[in-house]
Amino acid sequence: MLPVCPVILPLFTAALLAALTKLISQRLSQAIAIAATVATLGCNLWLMNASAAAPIVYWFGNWRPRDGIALGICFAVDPIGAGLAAFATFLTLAAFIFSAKYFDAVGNHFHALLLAFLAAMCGFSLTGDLFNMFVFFELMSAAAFALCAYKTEDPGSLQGGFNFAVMNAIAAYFVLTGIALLYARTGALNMAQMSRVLDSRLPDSLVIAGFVFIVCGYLVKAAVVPFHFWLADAHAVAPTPVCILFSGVMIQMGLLAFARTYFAIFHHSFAAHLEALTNLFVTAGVITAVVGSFMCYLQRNIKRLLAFSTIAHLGIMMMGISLFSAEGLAGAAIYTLGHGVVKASLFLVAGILLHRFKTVDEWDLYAKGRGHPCTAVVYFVSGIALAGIPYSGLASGVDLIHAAAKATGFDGLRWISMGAGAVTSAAVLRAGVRIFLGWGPKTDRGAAPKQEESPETDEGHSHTPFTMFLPAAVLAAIGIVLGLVPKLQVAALHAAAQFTDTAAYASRVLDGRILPIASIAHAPPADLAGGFAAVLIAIAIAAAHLFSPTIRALSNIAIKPLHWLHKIHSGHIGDYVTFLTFGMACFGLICVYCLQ
Amino acid sequence: MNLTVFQDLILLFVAGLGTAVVFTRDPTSQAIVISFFGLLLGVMFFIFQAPDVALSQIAVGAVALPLMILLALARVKKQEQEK
Amino acid sequence: MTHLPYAVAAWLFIIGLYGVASSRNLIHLVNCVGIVQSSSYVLLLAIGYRTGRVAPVFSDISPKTPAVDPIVQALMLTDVVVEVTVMALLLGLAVQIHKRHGTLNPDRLTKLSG
Amino acid sequence: MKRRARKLFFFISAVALGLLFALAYHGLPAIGLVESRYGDLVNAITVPERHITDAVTAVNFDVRGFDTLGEEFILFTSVMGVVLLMRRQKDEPGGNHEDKARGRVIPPASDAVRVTALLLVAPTIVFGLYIVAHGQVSPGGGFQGGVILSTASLLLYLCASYSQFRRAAPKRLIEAAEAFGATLYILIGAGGVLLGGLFLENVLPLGKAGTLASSGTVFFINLGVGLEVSGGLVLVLLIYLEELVEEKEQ
Repeated sequence: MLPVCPVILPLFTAALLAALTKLISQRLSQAIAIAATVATLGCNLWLMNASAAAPIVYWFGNWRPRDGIALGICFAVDPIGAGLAAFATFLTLAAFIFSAKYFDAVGNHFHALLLAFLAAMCGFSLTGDLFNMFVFFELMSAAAFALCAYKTEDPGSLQGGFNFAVMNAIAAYFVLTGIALLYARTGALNMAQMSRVLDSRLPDSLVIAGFVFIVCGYLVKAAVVPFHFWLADAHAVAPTPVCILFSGVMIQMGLLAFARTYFAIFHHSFAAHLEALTNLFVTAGVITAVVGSFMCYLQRNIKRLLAFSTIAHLGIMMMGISLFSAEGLAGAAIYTLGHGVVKASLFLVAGILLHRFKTVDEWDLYAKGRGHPCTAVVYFVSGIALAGIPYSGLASGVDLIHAAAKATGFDGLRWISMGAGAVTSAAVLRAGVRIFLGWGPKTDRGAAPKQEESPETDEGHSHTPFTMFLPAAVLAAIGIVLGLVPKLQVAALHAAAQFTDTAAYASRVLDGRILPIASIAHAPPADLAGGFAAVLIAIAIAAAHLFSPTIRALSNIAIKPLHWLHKIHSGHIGDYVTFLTFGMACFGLICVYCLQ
Repeated sequence: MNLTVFQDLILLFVAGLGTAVVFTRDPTSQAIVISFFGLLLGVMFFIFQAPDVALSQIAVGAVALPLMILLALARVKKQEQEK
Repeated sequence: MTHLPYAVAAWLFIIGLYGVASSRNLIHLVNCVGIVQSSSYVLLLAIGYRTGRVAPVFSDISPKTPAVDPIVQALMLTDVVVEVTVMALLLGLAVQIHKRHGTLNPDRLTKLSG
Repeated sequence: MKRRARKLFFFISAVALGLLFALAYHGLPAIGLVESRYGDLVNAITVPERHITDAVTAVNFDVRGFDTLGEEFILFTSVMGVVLLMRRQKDEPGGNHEDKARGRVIPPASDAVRVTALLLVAPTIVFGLYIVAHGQVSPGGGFQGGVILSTASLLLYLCASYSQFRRAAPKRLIEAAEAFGATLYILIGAGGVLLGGLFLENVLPLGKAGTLASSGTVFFINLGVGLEVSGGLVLVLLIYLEELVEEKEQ
């Protein structure tokens, strides 16, 4: 029963809250929601622990496989999937606590929707069936669309929600097309069974196209360039508690799905062309990191700045996964945790500022944060952690990614990830210095136009409720010391070894047998010099920007040629869909060319 | 008529009507075209031996969906008048 | 014409995308998303169909009669429900956008550039 | 991008995407020749093992019942989303229109339409219920029947006024009914666990094939889904109608 709890417990509570919406007070509804979230968190942690040796397989309706044909739908729980589900639950808990006093009139519907969102994320990361994954993808989207456009009085919010909804709806049809193509070849929907059928012959264009359709669909969710346009719109306008889920874990779900489909289905079938695939997807990761950092630095709306920094860091995770090794995957997993808590904490600080001053514009907030040392400390701690300071979760993850990159011959990735970390951190620090210290010039030339953000609460408040500050502080604290957790890297390596072993997964799901897994269980040494260097670079960039007019002028000239990059983020849904079509076709044709 | 020919014909109709939906730029007439498109899809499902899907497609695609579109348009129109 | 249904599916997908990319009206745009969706119906239907077999309903015929694939039909049913829900949400968003922006033309929505 | 540029860029991309589709379909067997052992296996076992004479229903509500659970909650969540999106903001005029609409009975349609609609209400409801209940026997089931049932409420709207419609279909009650329909699925699934099986296991005794009671839990799941779908759709239509009709009633 336990493997299904992370899905049905929140769903049941959501339905219950919706049924009782007018009968119970908001406080009670919130208490119920938080209780359900805590229980779900417990289930997920238990699952993560219990599946350490081998995946836990749960066949719904007791429809077990017959003659190697999977009849029913199964959950195949492994530590990485369960871990991400647990992390999603944890962030949902933070969102609930933060929103307790945040919205002046948060309806019970908000709680129910957030719970449905949580259930979808859990189901998405635990399932072993490709179509079932699509179903949870859609459930996640349906909840996310509504949550994103929650502030219906805000025009930007509606437009962001609309762009997000259209892009994700089309992405879902990409996935469905891919599933249909693979079903035509394999006659299966269970991922383990698919991999067995595909192993028996070399991949032809049908299988490759199926792979590309599914993967590109998930990469839209993961906001990899050129599918990333919706993200900044959606994150900049969604209510803060929702932002931390979007940025901290929802898009990482897209990456998990990418890794899951690759390792559970295609790993053996594509083995001969691994190098070409790695090249392609690592390149996508690099481009994502570079574009994300660049755009991040140009923003003056803090939420939008954070959204682009999420894209940059997502590129780093993408690189880790695209190395298609256990080490890289383990690194991406830890990076996800480290980035998630830090980014959530930053978004919560942005929410606190919005609550207090009714704006998240860097220039308008100039020096307004002077009297708020506690908030400032949380903000700067998170900002420095974002650069990957040693012993933070990001550093711990990025060390593994570097080790994996070195083993595969991608030494250069080290500089890309360091640079992306430093630039995004510098952007965050620059804004922080202006807001909390009031140093440097008040405005820049050549920055992004101002974007109005309507306040989420009725009027500016004179104090910040403790329930808003607490989650931000806790998350920042976790972020800065996550790397100190003993054996974190070893556990992640072990989990990743399990995740990447296609044969063992199939055997466990279809035959119920546990195969031994070859695990590399030694963590790489911590890269202290690299971590501190990234932080110093970040501080140097921010300082140079704020205190040296010459450098400001020079950098303005330097980025002029890249103005078009800024311009294509137009907010126009037609442009976005055109880029989506372009990206899909490019990925597809390159894949078919490389793999045949 | 041969069944395969019939199937091919209805597929071509579906493609044609789908194109018509896209090129009908006025949403109100588009809702009507969509209603026919939904109905045609339903008929196609019947011919391709999928009665369950046909039933729900006709109920959803030919009735519920166009209705929703028309209602949305009516609301938009009303909002326009209020301005 | 052995591959016609697949061609129709591809055509609907691309023409639907074209409609979305070139639309001047958000409600028209949402309807085009529906066309992209219907492409997946056609593809699934074609994959589940077996020449010469009957519908998978055995109330009046012997359960041993060869029938077409019921799995994809179940997937299509899910797909139909998903379509109506996504469309309901998108239309709702479009109506609200009109209320707040006063226009349905995506060219005039300039709130989020940069 | 400018419109022309976008169209050109899209055209190039679309040609490439078309090429990808062509490459994909190159490997597909001709229509009618795709093979699936999975589908054949399900066709073979649905009558002997589940006494369900409609294999699609067997897949939807038994073999792959968990998908349907998710799907039902997609509907549920979207309806909740529409409620949330369309809610009236504090800064909007109008406020509580239930009071405004009350007592004003202005028919929106001509007498002939109203009488026809009235005559159709009962048969529609009966037909909808029939489809909901016979999912395991013949084409149909909770989804199809639910949609048909929701159209009955529309007929009711045609033959009465909005205020009568609202009274016949009070929003709060429908919301509760819809949520109840959604929970029913989970409760039935959990019932499988209580009776010693796995989640969603069909633990009830099977009856004679071809009858209503033939297939254990499938019948009850269908009822829940029917309730959820019809409730959800009526709710969506009500919300879309809300502001429109207010004007007419005044």
